[in-house]
Amino acid sequence: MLKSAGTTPKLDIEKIKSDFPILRRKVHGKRLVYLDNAATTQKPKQVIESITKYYENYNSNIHRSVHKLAEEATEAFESSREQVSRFINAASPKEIIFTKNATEALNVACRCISENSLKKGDKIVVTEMEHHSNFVPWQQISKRIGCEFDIVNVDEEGILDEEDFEIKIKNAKVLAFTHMSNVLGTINDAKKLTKIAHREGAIVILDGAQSAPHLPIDVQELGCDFFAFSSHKMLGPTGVGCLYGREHLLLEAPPFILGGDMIKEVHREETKWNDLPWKFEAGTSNIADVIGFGEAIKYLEKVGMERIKEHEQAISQVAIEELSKIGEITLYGPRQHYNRGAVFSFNVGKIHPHDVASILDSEGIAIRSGHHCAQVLMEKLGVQATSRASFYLYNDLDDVFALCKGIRRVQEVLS
Amino acid sequence: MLKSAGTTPKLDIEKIKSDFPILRRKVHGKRLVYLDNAATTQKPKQVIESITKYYENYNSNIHRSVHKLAEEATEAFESSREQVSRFINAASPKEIIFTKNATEALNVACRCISENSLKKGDKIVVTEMEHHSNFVPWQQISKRIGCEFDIVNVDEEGILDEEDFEIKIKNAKVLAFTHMSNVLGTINDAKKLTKIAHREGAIVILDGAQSAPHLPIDVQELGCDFFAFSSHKMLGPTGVGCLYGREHLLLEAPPFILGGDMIKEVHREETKWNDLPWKFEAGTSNIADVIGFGEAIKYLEKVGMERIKEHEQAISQVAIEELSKIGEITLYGPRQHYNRGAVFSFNVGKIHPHDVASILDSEGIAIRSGHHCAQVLMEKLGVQATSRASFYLYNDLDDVFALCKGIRRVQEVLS
Amino acid sequence: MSSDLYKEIILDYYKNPRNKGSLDSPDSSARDSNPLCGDVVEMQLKFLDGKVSDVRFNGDGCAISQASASMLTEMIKGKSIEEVRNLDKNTLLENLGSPNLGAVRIKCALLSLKVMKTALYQYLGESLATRNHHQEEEEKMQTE
Amino acid sequence: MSSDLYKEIILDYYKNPRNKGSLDSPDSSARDSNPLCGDVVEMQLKFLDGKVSDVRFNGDGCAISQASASMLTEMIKGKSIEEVRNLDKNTLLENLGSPNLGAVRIKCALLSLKVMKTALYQYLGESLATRNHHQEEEEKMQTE
Ligand SMILES: Cc1ncc(COP(=O)(O)O)c(C=O)c1O
Ligand SMILES: Cc1ncc(COP(=O)(O)O)c(C=O)c1O
Repeated sequence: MLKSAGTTPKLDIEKIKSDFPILRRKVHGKRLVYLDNAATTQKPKQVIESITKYYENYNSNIHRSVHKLAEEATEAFESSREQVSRFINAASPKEIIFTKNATEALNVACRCISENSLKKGDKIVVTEMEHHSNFVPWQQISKRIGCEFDIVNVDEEGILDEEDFEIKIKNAKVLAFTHMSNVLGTINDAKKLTKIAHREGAIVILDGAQSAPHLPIDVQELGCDFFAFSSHKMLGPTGVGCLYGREHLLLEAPPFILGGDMIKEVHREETKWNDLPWKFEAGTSNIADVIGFGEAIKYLEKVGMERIKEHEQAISQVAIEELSKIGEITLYGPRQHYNRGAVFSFNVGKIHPHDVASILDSEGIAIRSGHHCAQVLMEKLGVQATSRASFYLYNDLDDVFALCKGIRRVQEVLS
Repeated sequence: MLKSAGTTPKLDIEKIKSDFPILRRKVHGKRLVYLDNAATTQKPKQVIESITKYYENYNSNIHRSVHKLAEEATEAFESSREQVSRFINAASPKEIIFTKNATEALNVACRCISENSLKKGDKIVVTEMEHHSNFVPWQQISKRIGCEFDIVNVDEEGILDEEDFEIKIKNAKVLAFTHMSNVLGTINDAKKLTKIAHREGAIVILDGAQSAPHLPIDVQELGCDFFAFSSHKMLGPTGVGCLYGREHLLLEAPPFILGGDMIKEVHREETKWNDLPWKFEAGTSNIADVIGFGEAIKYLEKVGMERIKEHEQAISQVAIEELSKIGEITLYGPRQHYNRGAVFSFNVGKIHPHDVASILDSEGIAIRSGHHCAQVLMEKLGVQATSRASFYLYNDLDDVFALCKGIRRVQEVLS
Repeated sequence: MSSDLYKEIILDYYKNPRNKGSLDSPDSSARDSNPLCGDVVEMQLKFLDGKVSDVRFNGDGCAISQASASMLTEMIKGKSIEEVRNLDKNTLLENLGSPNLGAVRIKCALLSLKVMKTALYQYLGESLATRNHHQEEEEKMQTE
Repeated sequence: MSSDLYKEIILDYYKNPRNKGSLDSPDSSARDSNPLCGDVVEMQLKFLDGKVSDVRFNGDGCAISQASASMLTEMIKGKSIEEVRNLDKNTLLENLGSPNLGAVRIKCALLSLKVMKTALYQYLGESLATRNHHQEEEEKMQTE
């Protein structure tokens, strides 16, 4: 089937598919072709079972209790943290903070920086391809503090305009950008951009919600100061996100949510915060799902992130070819299959994306339509919405062909 | 077995026990006697299965997609919201905001009030029996804004000092208090206190983390302005909390976390927030666990909250009797079994609570030891820590007897 | 045909919209959008002798929202204000031939109804009533 | 005996603590607490000829933390600074007879070691080393 682009052996897709119970489901009597992975991914049975196993065998609150269940739960919970820490190569598990999703992670990062390091007139830089979760917090804090808020352009092909970046990054205090666009599939050269930003003295926040699921990540190599991502977009359960932050930045920062577990001592008049990472984890954590997230990462590591990346590049190559053959289609994002994610936004003539998605749905094909939480980018592309098909490790070329056939069917029905 | 205190038929404990897979587990070769319910409760198979069913059949991101899976997930998610809304008798599902735990819910409430309604010199009132999650946010916002921060006393028996309350509530702008103490089991007369506070013009935040699992709740009848609680303490999964807030207060308030889904429109310079309740639900929600929480509430409703309350009162009556018979035991909290929760904090002579918990654990009995996130109360009680046994619907008198026998064993080992 | 949602009737109204355009001097008009998918619908109404004497819609969006708007114009033209006021979502959905649109697409179908009612209540000067009605309508849609 | 954690040896040191109390003029002393359970341990050290010539502990807390502190005083008394410096947690845990205390209780057992090392490094004037060491030590405990 798929020819591997590199030298690593290709994925055993049939084996992988068989790990995902939902892929056996029929939708409207058709085989489910799930191409909404940029929104959320499906879960392998290993992850689902780890949650069941937790609730059936050792469900307990963590950290503070000394009984057996609590001990087992605490161990599993903290070993998920180590798993995550290794997965992105953080310097220490202390730098791994569990949140409820990538959005909360980005908000925590924004608070960390804004409370201690930002003042009126400072410059915050983002890009036109940001997800609302990495755009609105910076836009609003800029308003509140009175910062300059600059937005780096993307070009025709959906690639970051480097010249514009070089100009806007000058004297910036904060650079927040996405590692990979959830609309265009564009992968930004995070290491290079971070280096330039650091030269200007900026703190760098990398939105890894779309990259962590699809690329090998090494935060120390990338050099970013914060890195945010979500479990549910990488085979893990909903309800868990993660913020990596450099230890000294997290140490200096005020906590985000206040309450149980994030304190060391509470007195009538004052409170002492807990050590890292718990200072940022107030209240009862999402224990079951953090454990499930650890299991998801184990699964990804077993398959191999390098291989997943190559698999998706191979899919991209064919997808670009095949989609381009369809008449009246407008395809957004980079035209080269290498160094882009397998996320394809498109429009079919004047047909509304919701109609595209609905008719594809009736063929069993799940894609997304809308603004994809990237309205600033939509404005730039000059559209209200797009259709978006996004692939993952359990997709194959048959899914690409099914998509193309489905789009032709849409054209038939609506023209 | 249990004689029911009221007229409603008693619980079928054997049937209930059989719904909780973990109760079949052995700990150190002994039957698990789980008495750490105030920390987190166990989950019935109905809840666990609802999560598995979600991931195996209709896992999808919600609200924005038009495909079949998304539709099913959105429907299930929003119908959980209605379930919760009915459970506490909110005026509308719009007033139900899903958070990650009760702690986040209380922080959101604190933000709602503080950003719009608090200024220097205003008075915030809490009580000595608050959990850190309903204490630290108010303490810190008082410091930040320069509010007066008053703490209502509890008396010898762990009951709120009404005279002190009457004095301190005068001219207060905010009253935040717990419906039921997680240490003492004290149930506060929330309706009465709320009425007095409202007379003074205060906004009332009720911490329902311990009451929602154990008592029938009607927020309109109670009259509070905000009510916070946690799924994991009432048979539901970890990772979900809930904030009820009066619609007009939520409408006026700024959002808490910014990003995807909580916006209506994003432009380069400004952003329009989404309608309630989504304005407060940024990023991908904990879809699976919100659905699981709905299932937990269905389970509780089927058993009946009135019956659960009576069951626990019957346990309390025997527990107070039996525990009091043990030599050298100090029992905290109200001595009457009615109108108190089945939460018992105690100390055994000079034996450290951790030793009590560890030795009980070796007998298969899971209790908690420590300050229970209530250090201000510990200070008042004049102790560093207590042991705490807390009961729920699947516990019975055998568990009370096992606990007492275990405590005697602790005394043997350590004296 | 494979796509259950896209009944012949919807396709017909989508491809050959009736009453699309604008009126010279409408007595009332309203416009709203569906934030989730960007559908836009505008409605213009003219009244005579307690009846809707003329109506036009304009808009941009998915087949369902546009077909629904077009069909709605036909449903109300010539009807008494009382009748139009009592027109409910089920009638519209049944006319569209899609009573079970699902939680998401139903918003597309009902946008035109919401806009038309806004224009109507505006004409009647019942601004408060409109607001309440709106809220109810939205709630119903959301909890569908 | 049913409680595996509470070996005879721990119970013995708990019930009959050795070297509990304080020294007249210690060369160094330190105190720390375990925020999770409120255990408090204080250690006082005296040095002579490159050796720990005397040591006392004081404290309040669970049997394990107090037994561990008492036993530790015996383990280091008369030992060279080098030996004491190299003393690691495994040796202490083995001596306690509880190599598998579990993630939570292990903090109780190791509190005394942390306090003793703090006092030692303080005496040696290695404040930075102490800090680094501390961090490592804490991390090890947490990730146990
Ligand atoms: C690039 C990007 N950033 C942030 C997010 C927000 O992630 P979440 O919804 O899990 O908070 C998403 C996903 O929607 C995304 O694609
Ligand atoms: C009275 C009370 N309030 C608040 C909380 C906080 O709940 P959570 O840990 O779920 O945020 C708890 C539970 O620990 C509690 O007992």
